[in-house]
Amino acid sequence: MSKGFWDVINTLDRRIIFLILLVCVTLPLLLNVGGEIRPTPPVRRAHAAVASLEAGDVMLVSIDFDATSAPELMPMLRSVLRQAFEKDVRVIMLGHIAIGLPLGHMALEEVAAEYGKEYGVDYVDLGYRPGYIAVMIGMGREIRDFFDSDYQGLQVEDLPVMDGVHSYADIDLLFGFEHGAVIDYWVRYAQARFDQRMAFGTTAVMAPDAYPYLQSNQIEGLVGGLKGAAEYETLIGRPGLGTRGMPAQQWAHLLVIGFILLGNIGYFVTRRNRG
Amino acid sequence: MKRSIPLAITFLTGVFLVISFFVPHEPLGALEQRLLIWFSIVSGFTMLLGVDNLLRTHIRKIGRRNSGWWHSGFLLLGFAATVVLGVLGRIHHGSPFHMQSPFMFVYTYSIVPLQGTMFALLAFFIASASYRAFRARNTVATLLLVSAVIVMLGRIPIGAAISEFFPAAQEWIMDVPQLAAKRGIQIGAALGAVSMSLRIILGIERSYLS
Amino acid sequence: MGSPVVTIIGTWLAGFLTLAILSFLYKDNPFYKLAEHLYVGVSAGYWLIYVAFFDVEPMLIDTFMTETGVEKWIILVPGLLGLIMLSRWFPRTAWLSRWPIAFTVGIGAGLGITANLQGYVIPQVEATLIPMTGWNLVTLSNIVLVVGVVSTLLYFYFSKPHKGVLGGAARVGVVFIMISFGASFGYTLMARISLLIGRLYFLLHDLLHVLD
Amino acid sequence: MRERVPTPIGRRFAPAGRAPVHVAALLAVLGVLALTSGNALSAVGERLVVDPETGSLAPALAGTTPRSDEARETPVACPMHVYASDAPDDAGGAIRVSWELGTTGDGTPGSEGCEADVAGFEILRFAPGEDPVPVGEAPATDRHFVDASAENGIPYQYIIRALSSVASPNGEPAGFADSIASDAATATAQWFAMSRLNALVVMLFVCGAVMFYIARAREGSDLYIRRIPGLEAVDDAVGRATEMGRPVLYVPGIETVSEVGTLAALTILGHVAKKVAQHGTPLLVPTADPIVMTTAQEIVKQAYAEVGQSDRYDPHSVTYVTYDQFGYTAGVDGIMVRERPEAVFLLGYFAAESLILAETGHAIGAIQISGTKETSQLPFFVAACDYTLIGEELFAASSYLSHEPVMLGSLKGQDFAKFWIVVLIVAAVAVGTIGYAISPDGSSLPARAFDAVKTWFAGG
Repeated sequence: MSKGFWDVINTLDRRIIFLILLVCVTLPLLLNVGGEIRPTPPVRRAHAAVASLEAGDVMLVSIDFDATSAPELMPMLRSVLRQAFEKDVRVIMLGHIAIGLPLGHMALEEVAAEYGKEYGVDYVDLGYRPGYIAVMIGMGREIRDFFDSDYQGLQVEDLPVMDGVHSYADIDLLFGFEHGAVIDYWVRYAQARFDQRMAFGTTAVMAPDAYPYLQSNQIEGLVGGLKGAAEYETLIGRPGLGTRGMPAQQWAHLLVIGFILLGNIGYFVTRRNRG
Repeated sequence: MKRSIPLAITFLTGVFLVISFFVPHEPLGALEQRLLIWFSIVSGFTMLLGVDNLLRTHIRKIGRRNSGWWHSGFLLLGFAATVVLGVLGRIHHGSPFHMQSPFMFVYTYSIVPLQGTMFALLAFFIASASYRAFRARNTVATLLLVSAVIVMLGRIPIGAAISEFFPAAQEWIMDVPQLAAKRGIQIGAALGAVSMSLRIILGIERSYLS
Repeated sequence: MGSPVVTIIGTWLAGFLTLAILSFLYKDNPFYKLAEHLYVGVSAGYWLIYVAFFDVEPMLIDTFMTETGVEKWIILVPGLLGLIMLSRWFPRTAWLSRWPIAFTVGIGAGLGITANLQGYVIPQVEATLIPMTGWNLVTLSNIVLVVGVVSTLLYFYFSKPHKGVLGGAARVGVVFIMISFGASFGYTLMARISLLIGRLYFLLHDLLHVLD
Repeated sequence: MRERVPTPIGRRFAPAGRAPVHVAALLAVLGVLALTSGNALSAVGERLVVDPETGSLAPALAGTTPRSDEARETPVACPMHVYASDAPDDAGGAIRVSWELGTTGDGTPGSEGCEADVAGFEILRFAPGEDPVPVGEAPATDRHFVDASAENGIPYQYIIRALSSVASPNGEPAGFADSIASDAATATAQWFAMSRLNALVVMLFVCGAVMFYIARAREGSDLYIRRIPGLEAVDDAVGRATEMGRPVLYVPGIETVSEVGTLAALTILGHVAKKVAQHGTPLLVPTADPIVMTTAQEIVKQAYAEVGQSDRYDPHSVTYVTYDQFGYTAGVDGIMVRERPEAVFLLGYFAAESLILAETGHAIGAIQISGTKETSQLPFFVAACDYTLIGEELFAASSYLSHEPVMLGSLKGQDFAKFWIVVLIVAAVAVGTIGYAISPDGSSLPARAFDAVKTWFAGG
């Protein structure tokens, strides 16, 4: 190959990379090809944490993401809710990112309807209160100090699902869905101070940050990214969006690896030619 | 006066927050929570200053007929429509975020796609950045490159199909060296943060009101 | 909300905004500029509403209305601090705003001490205290882990020249840091592609109906 | 996940899942005391309690809801020992109640069979001279309950009522058994949270070291600080922007000032603003948080004043964009492609937008200096920026840039703390390894010393 070719490769316009990537992700989506999914231990542990709950136990679900992370977190949120409602676990939803709570609410209503659950009796959406650190610390004393009403203004006292639920002591598991630093605050405040049992679904980016918590047993399980969602879907036996996106992932990964290799070959060829 | 009062406020706020952390006895125990609520309220008022600044900037652009000034017009329009719909949602449905509130139209059909798409730009940028940055220029750069490629391969099924090495190596790298460096960085950064916080509380670091 | 017409109009609006933002990848253009300005305006309004109804209203106004006794008056202190912040609107009194600024900085600094020690230093040090038992792969990994934590920490040693033992340790630290960054980068790729899949799914499924 | 070395004393206490180790130990001691004192009698099938005054069995309690007659036909046979103690580390108002299912009784099933019968527990409380009233419920798997409705200073006693899982025709639990009353416990407020003793010690150590070296630096002792390339480049970057007649863009992250990374960004802004003011280079500081905006305005204005350039200060240089993470990113990207800054600073708290900003900055050919403590974003800054301040370097930056001995002293203090943390880790791991080599069961002295250190860090 000529030296000119590699010079072009080395200074490739990034818009060409963009275009090829776009094609590489779109095609498998349109063709809908499948593949095998093997659950990894962190996802198994998260699944086991929910599986350890019994009917009537309380699971707190925290929506700490917004639309930006919905593609990764919504599939796993649905799976976790399905698993919980299947076991007749009481679900209390709240969130520290108000802008994302409606997404959580949509998933909650959707899955609750699948299992014929009743609002206020089997599940509740407490909504959002500002100042997540204050809320997290305050919930160790009394949830009603911050959430005296639910997202639509119904008094919490009138909702049977909240009977006997006052603080972390009454919450059997916290399952947070995280796309940012809120997970650190959950661990720092609810776990470190009140020893709350917790598991998390995070974006793939946040997952490495949460690994230390998993390793130090501060959290019980971790579902990371669309891949984790696909694994969770496999564990509960309900394939969804997570499973469907995996082939496109695979193509895109191979493409990026290919580009890295190409870039390095170009780098070495031109360096050798220059002597 | 103009300097010592703010320094004293910072000092007292910081010191009481720390004391409140260790002393559960009232009135100190609940102080942390109280101060954080206060912080939220002060932030709320300050939001008015921010919005005022934004609106002024764009009204000025329109007034001066800067190039593309009409974009600023759309900005003001979007702002006004959102605020009006939010207030309507609060009045008619109790909350702007109620599922029936007109505010949710703005949320569902502009905030969600705009957020999601801005974020999705990252798919492209991560490809271009890795193409450009991951060149084996020296030992250190090579390490970066090799660990990135192993993890990328280990994350997808075809990596496992090529060799069981890739998923296993991916797990190991994430669990051991990745975790170790992250931990080292975090402990160091935490010490730095404590030290800086202390300098601020003691008034040594005071560029914010010098 | 809810009627089919609204859904169709909304979906097309969302589709337009999605494509306008994506067009930035080619280059800056009037469509991106329009979407960008709309986004800034709408989201600024959004957060104003949010702070007003989820922050000031419940925490300040509701507390003042419902509390009795001394609590009712204490809550006016942050209200007053907030009002003092607004003194920036008047040049003669603008200096007063340093009081609430000093308060907010004090909060950050106070939390910075306890949260970092209890949240990072103590648990992370604790998790690194691992006895090496038996000669096997787990032990090897644990040795690598401890060496990695220690050498990375020493890389940040500022007050001695990085020569000799410290220099060696710091170089090992750099190796760990680079492996870590590469791994995080590679690991993140999947998440970023997921986001693109999410948007493409919207375009192909919700907008164009070419996906089932 | 690789296997983990078994932790001798886990962070968690197995059965209840949440009790700190010292509470468990306390309960164990109390349990032994209770058993040996001969009070471990219980009421079986009948609502009998031990009279708190006399210790004798008292007949059914007055004031509680009478149950249907079926109750006595299908009794739950669960002798229970109940312990109540003040909940630790709080402002009072809470008492921790725990109980065990006994294995003895007058011919009644043992604990396992007993547990199978229990549908749940009801927690009853009484103050001296009062009738027991229910204060809460607990599921059948729980063995403890925190009564958060206690008033400080009142000696409360508790009775645990086990409810049968066999339902009566009217749907009520068909039977129940009450425990004997616990010893009295009083809710008190603590002046010190013992579980945070480790945090206090570490805080005193770190802050003490920092303050000590600051004091030493004040006395004028000479301090060496290693080069931090990213900070050496600050002047060059501003200089290049000045030469090209293009602005400097300073992005202080997306968080508010309660995040300590933002405070670091703001302190560095002071130094950058001074340089910019000296050169007369235009400065753009778009912010995502209004408090950051007001603080940054003060800092920039002050920087211009300090170098005698107050008249050059442009009040429009520090602006608010929007609090929305990606709205802000879209806005800053717009500023980048239209204002074409020559130098871009990305310092403070960043989340996913880090790479969008850094790649756009790269595309416009700006020299970029970034820094954050967020380990998840550092790889992107390292890949796309010219210089990156990693973690602690960000916090060291303002000290480094100021060149003031006092500030540099605090860096020395951090190093001192870091050194001893390293020594501690290495020493503890060595001692633990030796200890477990001598005695794999952890009974040797070094192994126990290691466990003690680890437990102390775990807050036990």
